[in-house]
Amino acid sequence: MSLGLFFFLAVLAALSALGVIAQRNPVHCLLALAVNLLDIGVMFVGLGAVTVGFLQIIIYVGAIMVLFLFVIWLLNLQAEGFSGYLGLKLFGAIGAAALAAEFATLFLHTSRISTPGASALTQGTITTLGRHLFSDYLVAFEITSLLLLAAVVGAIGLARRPPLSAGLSAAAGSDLATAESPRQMSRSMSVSAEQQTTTPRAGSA
Amino acid sequence: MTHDFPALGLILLFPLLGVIFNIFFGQRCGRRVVNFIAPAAIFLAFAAALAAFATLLGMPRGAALGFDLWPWIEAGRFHFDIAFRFDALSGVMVLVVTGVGALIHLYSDGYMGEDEDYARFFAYMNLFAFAMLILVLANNLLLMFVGWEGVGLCSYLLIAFWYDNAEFAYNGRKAFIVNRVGDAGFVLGILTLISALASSGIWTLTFTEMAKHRETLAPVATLAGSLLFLGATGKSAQIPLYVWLPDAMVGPTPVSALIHAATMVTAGVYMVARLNFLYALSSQAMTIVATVGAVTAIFSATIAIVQPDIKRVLAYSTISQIGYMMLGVGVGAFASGIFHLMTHAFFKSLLFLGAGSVIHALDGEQDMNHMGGLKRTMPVTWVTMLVAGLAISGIPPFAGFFSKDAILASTYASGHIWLWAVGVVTAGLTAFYMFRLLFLTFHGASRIDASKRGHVHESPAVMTVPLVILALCCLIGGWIGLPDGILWGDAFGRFLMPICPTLKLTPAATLARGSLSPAVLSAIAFGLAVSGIALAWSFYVMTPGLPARLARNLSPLYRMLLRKYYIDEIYNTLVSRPLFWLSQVVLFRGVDSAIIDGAVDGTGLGVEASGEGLRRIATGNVQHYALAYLAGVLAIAGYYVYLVHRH
Amino acid sequence: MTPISYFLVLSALLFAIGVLGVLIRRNVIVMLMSIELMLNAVNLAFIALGRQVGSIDGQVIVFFVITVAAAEAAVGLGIVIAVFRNRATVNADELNLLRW
Amino acid sequence: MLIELVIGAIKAIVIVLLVLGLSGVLLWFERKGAALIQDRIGANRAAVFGWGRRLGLPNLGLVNTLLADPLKLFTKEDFVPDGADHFLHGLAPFLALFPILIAFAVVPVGDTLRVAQRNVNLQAAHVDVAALYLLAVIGIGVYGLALGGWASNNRWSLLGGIRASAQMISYELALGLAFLAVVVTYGTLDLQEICRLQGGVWFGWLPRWGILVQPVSFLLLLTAGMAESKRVPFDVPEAESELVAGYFTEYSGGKQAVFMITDFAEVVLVAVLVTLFFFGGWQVPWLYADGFHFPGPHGVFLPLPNYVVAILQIVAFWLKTVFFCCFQILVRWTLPRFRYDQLMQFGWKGLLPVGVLNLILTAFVVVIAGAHY
Repeated sequence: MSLGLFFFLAVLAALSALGVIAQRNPVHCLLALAVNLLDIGVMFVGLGAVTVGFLQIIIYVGAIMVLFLFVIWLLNLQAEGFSGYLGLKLFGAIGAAALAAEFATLFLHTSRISTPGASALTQGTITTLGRHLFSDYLVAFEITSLLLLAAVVGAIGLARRPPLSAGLSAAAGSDLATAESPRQMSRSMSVSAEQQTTTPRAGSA
Repeated sequence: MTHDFPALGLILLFPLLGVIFNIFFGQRCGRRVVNFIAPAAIFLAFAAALAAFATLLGMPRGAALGFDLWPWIEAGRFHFDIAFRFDALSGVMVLVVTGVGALIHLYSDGYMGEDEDYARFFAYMNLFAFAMLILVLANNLLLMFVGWEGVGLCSYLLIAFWYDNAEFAYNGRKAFIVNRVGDAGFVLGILTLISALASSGIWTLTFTEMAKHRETLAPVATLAGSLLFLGATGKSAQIPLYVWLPDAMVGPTPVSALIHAATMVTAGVYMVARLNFLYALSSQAMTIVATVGAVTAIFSATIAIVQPDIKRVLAYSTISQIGYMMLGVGVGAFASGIFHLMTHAFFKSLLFLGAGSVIHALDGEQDMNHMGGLKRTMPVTWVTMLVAGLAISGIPPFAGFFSKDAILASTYASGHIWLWAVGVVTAGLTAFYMFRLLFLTFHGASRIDASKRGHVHESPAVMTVPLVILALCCLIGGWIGLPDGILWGDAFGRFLMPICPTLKLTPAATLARGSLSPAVLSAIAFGLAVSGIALAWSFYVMTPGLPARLARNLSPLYRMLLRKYYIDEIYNTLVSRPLFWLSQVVLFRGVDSAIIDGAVDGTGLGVEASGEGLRRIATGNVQHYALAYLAGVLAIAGYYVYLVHRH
Repeated sequence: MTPISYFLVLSALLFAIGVLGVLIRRNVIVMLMSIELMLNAVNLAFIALGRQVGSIDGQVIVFFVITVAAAEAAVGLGIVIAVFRNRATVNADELNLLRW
Repeated sequence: MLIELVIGAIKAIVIVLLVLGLSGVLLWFERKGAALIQDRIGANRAAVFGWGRRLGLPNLGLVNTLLADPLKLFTKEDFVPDGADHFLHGLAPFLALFPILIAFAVVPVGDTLRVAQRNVNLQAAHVDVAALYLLAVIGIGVYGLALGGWASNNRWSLLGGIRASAQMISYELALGLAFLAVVVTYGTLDLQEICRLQGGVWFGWLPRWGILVQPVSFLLLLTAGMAESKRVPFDVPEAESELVAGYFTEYSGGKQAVFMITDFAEVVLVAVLVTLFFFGGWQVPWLYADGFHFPGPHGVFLPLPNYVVAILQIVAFWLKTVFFCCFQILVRWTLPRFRYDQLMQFGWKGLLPVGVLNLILTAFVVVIAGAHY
């Protein structure tokens, strides 16, 4: 990958990453993240990992991000303010900066990384990838399938709407803010979720 | 030398099957089945033992039968098997245990058959037989210890058999605790032997193997012998640990006969005889054994003189007789000790069973002051007990004469003149208190309570048959060990000689041997015994008022004897009270409450307090946790940055 | 050609931005996004280092990371929905039931 | 180096223009086709100063659809609703169109063409995992619709956007399975290679087109592709009777035109994929690199120069593509719309299991046969 292309992609990646954490509206954050992931996927392709690059785009951008989008809509998330603990932000910023600095120092000064190695460019054709995946990493691969199955079951179990129980109508009118127990709250939530229509309130609102 | 003989397993198997049956099916199958199964198990074991014994007799002297069941412990280089050895010594013991045991089981059918908990009783009895057989058949010290503990457990269980009586349960605990003291010594003895042997690269406790390493054992012989003998004093009720045995008489009378007279309490004697190679290495240990035995013999005989309770008299008599056995093995006459063990098993179990018969007839009455004149109503019991009394008193040709005489002769021959004197006096005392017992019970006027007088009766056949058989044994059982030179001489001693040879202890023995001939020695003992009987006759038959007068005139002495030299009180004051005090004040209030509880509570309080303080960190905000996490990552990464920059 | 260390530095930068996002954003979903950002940065490092040492293993690992990220996102979002249903909020600093 | 760039740019521009042009033509075809099926004349009024009528030509409505409509659309007010997200509202149509257009970058429209000692691959970009690339860009296509629907600040729009994204994600699975079956069959992800493999004949006369070995996959791809393009009977995201116009309810003027072009570009993309995977792509029956080899007992051979072969291939490719575009439009006016739950059931419980079974069967056969296509 040429240096110019790298810097273009790198700046784009950094900007979009900052966009993820700096924008008020979650949808905008998500868009920035999608851009970032695409950008990194392109970088993978540029680094020779063509298959993984496209997989990254298909899975991350095409599936996971859409899932996020769904959830944002489902929860009708609005733009949020940046209130909260100032100390946390301060320490977070300092810590993150220190982390970046430390990692950058490590990467730049560790001789085995920073010096261009022998770099036998066995590039990632899908054949070699598949060959490794289904021989050396076969067990891990199979376990991954189990993990995905478990994740599917778990996600369905978690997000499943609890069955509407009797005596719901009593709780239906109660305000969420005055609900005392989480269970009570969940009851009124599940009702009001029925009633409310998801309406986007964009950043200008 | 050792011949494989798997049928040895049968000797153990039958009682074990009896235990299993009685525990799991006994109460369900009913009395008749249990009353048949339990003695049958022991009779079968006796038959197997007889077969083994016959095989042994057919083999050359000193041979042994062996049976390796399976490996037991394999720890490092240590290797113990569940393995059994049937030689002359253990053969005699097995025959005594199973033979006398079988008769007592049979007797128990009559004595205990009507008890509510018959299945439990017979399960315990069979279990006792099983444990005792393991004890005597074991071919190594560790397996022997298993049996040793097993019989201790059964003893405890059977003493406290009627556990709903608080005093009985207390006496059971007493027996158990006193035995623990002795067993601690036994364990220490075993460990001493192990450490001595292992440091020389000998990784076994098998008797025959140990016997080959005398030079290794010699340095620790005194220590190990004394410690093991401490265990024997506990199990065999010798000074200072005899105190549990008289109290153990609260158990059912067959138990007293089997465990606390015939078999278990003689385990210490058997152990000393079994380890004769060890004791032979240390004259100090031998002296301790002999002295303790002699002192115990005369000490408990004096107590027995005045006790009113028929079973207590027999209990002290047992202690005294075991003292004789200890004296015998202590002076190196192992065969004589075992011989006396065997004859004692006959006459003492007979005495107990007879006493049981009397108690049974008198509906639980044990005080001899409320007996008398029973010889007409209970002729079989009277005759058989008379035989036993003659035997224990050492009247020829009854069994006790030969065995007691052999011990006294050996003692005299070994040069312990004082011990011999003690033994002879004890023989006189024995004759006195034994005939006191007989006269008070069977002769004179009846002092039986009016309420019980009506149904005094001779016991049923199932109880009298064992009495008769045992009486026959008392009569002729001693003839296998006649003094040298008469008929076949000391066949028993010759039979046992390869296993436990008689020791020639001191040069003084040769000096002493010349002074008095064996015949004279026998005559002295016999004379004392006869005079004891005569004294008893004059005291309790001719002039029944004399003892009471004497008691009044010699009140302090009488009371001291009646109160058993205040030993229980002394123990109470010297041992129990300080122990209780130590436990209550120092250990409980001081150590447990203050230190241990304090540490535990303090730990809890400390954790609680620190948690109270630290929980402020748990804000519940995941970002705070993440920040802490980041700090950790920063530290680790920082360390690597430091490493990178140092190079 | 771009030196590998440039990619790694970019990766470090993206990772730090992801960390920052997790630390300063109150919205749980945005925090999850920031985690994806971090995973992504790690992926970049894997690919770059795999190229550096001429090994396919980096790509295989990234393959697994992507899979795990998918599972994590599914479960994470399921939890967010369940929490929202009970608490009517996705603000991290309001979800402090585990507070002392 | 530079010449390569120039050639690449030319190829890219040409194919994009071709697609856009074809989209316009399809708009006309759709209108006239609808009229045909509904037994009416259709667009027939607009004319450029009446020239055509003066020349006695029948008014085919070409002016209406190709000139007047775009002109109208691109001159209308660009209306953004109150409360809408201006940035995303403006971005969304192009976010929708862009991935579809770049998908054509890997479509081979012909074999190599020799121009001035240079072999020109008639494919804008040669990517050896082109099938993955296609899946990736189709997946990105969701964002335009979803964000457009969300950014409009309109409930119909949002519902349309949600429906669109849910539908696309659902049918992407069936699409991917159809792709996989094809990929397993041919043993490559390279579209050019897939086309080449479909050259030649079986039994001496039967062209080796993929439809003969993967009929199930063909049906899957066609169905799922039509669902991906959100056309009738899968047009629930823009169901006018339910949601006004779905995600582009609040769009007007040029931005709506872009959405429409996207729609037709997707139709073209589906047609292209079907052509590539199952109907030989640019293959002309019995045409080889050196000319025609007709089947038959005497094996007539008609030698042709390279450029003629290339032109024939390009023409054949586009003819096939247009055929499948027309087929899709005919389907549109033939079938009624699915209900939303039927749509989801059809996708998850119909196409997906069939696709999985087909893939397993294909893999099985490939392993048994021990060889690729």
